[in-house]
Amino acid sequence: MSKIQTFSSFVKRLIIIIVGLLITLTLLFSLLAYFVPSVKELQDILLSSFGNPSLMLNYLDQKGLGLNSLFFKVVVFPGFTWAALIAAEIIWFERKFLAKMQMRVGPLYAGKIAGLLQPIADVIKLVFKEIIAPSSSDKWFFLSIPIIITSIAAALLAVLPVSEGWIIMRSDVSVLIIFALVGFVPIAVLLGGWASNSKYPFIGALRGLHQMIAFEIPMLISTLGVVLLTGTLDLVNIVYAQSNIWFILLMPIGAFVFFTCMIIELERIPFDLPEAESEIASGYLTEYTSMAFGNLQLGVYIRFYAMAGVFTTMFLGGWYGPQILPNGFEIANQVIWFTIKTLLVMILAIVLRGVNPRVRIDLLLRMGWSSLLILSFVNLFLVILILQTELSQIFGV
Amino acid sequence: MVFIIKLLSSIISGMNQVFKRRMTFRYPDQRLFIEGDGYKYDPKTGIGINGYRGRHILYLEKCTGCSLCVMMCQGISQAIEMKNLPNKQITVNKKSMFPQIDYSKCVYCGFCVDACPFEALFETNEYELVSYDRESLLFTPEQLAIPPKKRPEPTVNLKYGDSDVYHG
Amino acid sequence: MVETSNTESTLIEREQKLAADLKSRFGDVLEITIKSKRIKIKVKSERLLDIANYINNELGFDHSTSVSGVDYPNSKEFEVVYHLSTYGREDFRDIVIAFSTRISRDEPKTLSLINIWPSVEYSERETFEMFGIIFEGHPKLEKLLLPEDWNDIPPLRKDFKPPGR
Amino acid sequence: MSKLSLSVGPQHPGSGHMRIILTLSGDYIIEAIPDPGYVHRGEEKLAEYRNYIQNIPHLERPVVLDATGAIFPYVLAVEDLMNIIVPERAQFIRVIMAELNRIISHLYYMAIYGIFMGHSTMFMWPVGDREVFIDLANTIAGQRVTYAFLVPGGVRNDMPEKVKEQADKACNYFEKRLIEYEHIFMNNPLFEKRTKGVGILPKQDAIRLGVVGPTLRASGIKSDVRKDDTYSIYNQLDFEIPVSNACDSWSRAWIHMEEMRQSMSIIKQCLKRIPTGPVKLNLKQIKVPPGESYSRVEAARGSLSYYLISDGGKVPYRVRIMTPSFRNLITIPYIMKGVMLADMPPTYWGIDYWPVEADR
Repeated sequence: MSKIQTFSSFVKRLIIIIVGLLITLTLLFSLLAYFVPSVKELQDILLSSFGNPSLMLNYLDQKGLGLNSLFFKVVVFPGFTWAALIAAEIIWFERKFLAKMQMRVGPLYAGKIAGLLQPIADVIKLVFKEIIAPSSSDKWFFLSIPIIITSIAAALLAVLPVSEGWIIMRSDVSVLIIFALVGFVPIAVLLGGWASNSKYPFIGALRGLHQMIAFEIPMLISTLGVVLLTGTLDLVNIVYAQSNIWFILLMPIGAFVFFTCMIIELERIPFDLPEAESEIASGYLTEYTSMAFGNLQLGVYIRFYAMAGVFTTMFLGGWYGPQILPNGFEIANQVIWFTIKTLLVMILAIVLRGVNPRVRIDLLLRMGWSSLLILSFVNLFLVILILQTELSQIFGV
Repeated sequence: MVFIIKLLSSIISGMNQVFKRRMTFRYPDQRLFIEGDGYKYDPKTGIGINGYRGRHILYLEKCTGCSLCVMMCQGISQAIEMKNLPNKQITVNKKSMFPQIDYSKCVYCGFCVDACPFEALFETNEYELVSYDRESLLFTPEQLAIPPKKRPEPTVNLKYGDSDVYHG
Repeated sequence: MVETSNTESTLIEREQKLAADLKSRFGDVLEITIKSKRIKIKVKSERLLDIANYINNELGFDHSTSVSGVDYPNSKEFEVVYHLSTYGREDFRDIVIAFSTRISRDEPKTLSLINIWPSVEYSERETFEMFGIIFEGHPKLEKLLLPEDWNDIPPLRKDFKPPGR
Repeated sequence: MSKLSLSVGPQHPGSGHMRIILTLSGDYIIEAIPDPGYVHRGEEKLAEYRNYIQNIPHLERPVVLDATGAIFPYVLAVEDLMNIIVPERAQFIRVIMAELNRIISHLYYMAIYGIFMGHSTMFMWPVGDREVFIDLANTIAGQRVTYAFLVPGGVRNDMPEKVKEQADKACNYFEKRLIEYEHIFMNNPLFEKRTKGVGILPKQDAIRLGVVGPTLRASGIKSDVRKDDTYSIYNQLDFEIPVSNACDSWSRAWIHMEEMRQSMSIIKQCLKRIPTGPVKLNLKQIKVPPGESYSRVEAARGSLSYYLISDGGKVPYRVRIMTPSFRNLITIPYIMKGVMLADMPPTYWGIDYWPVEADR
């Protein structure tokens, strides 16, 4: 086989592989169809419903894979694909937005309009790179970290109420579930830093641990404010409680504390000490290459979307919003409002990234343990004040 | 409280920049316009004439082959050597020796132009000298004699808006 | 003997006063030439330290800008030149004293003035590795810029020919 | 507390081509030993084998960001030895180019300071605005960064007419930008928290160690070679020297910002008062009589001085270059003591240390 010299020969090789795969699979599949009955039945459905897709849909319904089945919710709509798509486009938007703020152009050539397909181009590039686990590192732990971090991020989506109907798992302790999952991430970061067994990732991992442990407490107390106000731990009920007033108006301090802690949890620029390039050469991510690194980035950005979603459900009134679409589409209207608010929260975090330098670890911890903690207690006091006096009737909570 | 005010002021100044025009221009489609036609030197008054110092241009009929430019460049980057062009018969240049410039070494300081007493060697504002191998960067006297072709059309230069700068 | 350069003789009465003051104190060992804003003092090497102390404390030249070695192979000598300037004294800020001593070329040894002017630490180390002049009393006289495995003679000496010359 | 020896190597994102050997206890630096020399080229030896004109391109190379500042003292030293007076217009053009170069170098300083703090916008803005002044220098000197524009006897070519209004536009634009820099960077609360009171160099240490440039003026000593040891036409121009007694990294950055404002006002003054006339003496042949001369100039990073000895021949006998970064190198062990590892890059870059210039 000739060596790949130019880009065109690479694309040619790619197409040959894909076409080859398709042909072999269809051959194999049609062979299979003659022996396995259910597959044969599926093949008839395929041939007969070639005309109208509705036949296919209700076949899937029978099989439990239909539009409102759990499989569809987990895999497609409010679940992983939807979050991965948003995460990919947020990466594109962040690079384009920061570029515009910095007088430059940002991604341009991938995808005809303004580099829209840049994230997909990155994924393709990463997929073809070689995964290198350093020889001195503990190989299996090292390679399991990206999977762990991405799965934690995806698990967070389970309890996120995108709209009234569209929620994967409605449980009455969903706030606890979220904080249980968020608690896993520092352990995975430490494992990652420790497994790559080299000086800089280890310092990065220790810093990550310090940072994340220090900021769960103010975050918990600010959510305590919300839970006290609504009396439930179920995110959907919290959203119902905000039908006539959003909690951000009731407790701005709690929202500010939660937003800051969220950015610290996600290690965004003002607080991205674990991967501070100029000091410790991108901390615990240093040793990861190709799809391991790609997976980690995907996990980071899905967690970013999930935490922004939690912030909107708790403080910005989830899916409530004026009716834009004609009244036949309430559910779609709710989904649109939820997504707009989440994207706004993410854009604010991106603006903060463009505007601030990095904070030093002791300033971060001092700020966390002293100012944020006190602010969250003040917020708690205000919430109790609202509850006990007749203010709660006024706000209709 | 001062912390919040200062943070807001830096956010506002960051957001202002989002609505201004970009500084970068897309090089292969747009090219930077440089006016004038390069740096020249007038040996009589000993003063150079302002211009961009890019690729050299050699007027073969004026060059006497005195290799003063070679001696000057010897101490800087040894980029110029003399080359014999047998088919070129110039009255002033009996041995028909002409300078050839190796642009993988040249630092574009323009002292060879200052050293030439016969106004045979000037510089043009041609700056696009890229090649895949070093040999093609060695410009023979004939190549140096060809004046650079006009720059393809979409040329941009620095323009000043009221509070932003862009290449338009 | 004080020679003054011919052109701006009117401008330099400050320098002349300084030179006269130095002459009166260390008359015999000094040889001073003056230019506007520049004084060159050649010193015989044995009274080096107390002249340097005098310049630093009384005249107020509190830091050294550079230490340079100069190689004179035909007269078999090295010259070590300390350039001194001042921040403390506003009126002398534009004067630079070049304080130089001559040492023999075969065994180049001189006293390090690091205790008087700490700012000469790296300059002296550089002059040591470039010329081979040993500064006695320098706490850490090692190579500064040259690579560790430099086994040739000190490069800035005149008899070191760079490759290709 | 166990000691960890960490070498911030020649190829580390937090330092240039120079190594600093740090001994840490926990996160605090106890001792920092600089180890320069990775990009030493032996400029002083090269200068002894080239004549006075051929020396100009390569003597500019180490101080690549401030090429006019690098070659200005060399040209002054040669003219001092040859006892020639440069025409008035050439002096003005030299000062304009020197001040332009100061702004270009300070902008690069602010950019790298920003990226060392993790502030990517503060990297892009100065680098973008630097293009404005590089374009201005390009119209004057014909080259973007390394100009080889100053020669013994004057300046190589005259300044075209359109530079006047282009410079006015550039300066008006840039004054507005400096205010934006202050909002997003200098007065950014997180930046202040990280740099105020970090990397302290007290006043007596600054004098004792012979520090130069903005680092000296940030430690409370109002000394600038343009005012103290005036050369060229700086005595005819009026400008102040920013000083701050805070002695910390923040004030070093603040001094760079103020100096950019002063440089712009100098450029405006020069453009208003520039006379007409020749820009270069017609020296057929550079003949330097034997003798020695020491000249210094306030380059962008501090006082840069040349000690030139000539024995009357075509090539200089000895050229001693003393660059500001080499003079500031001695402060690294002092200001890094007690600083945290995370603050090592800003303090290292605060003294505007350029490894190529220090190694020569």
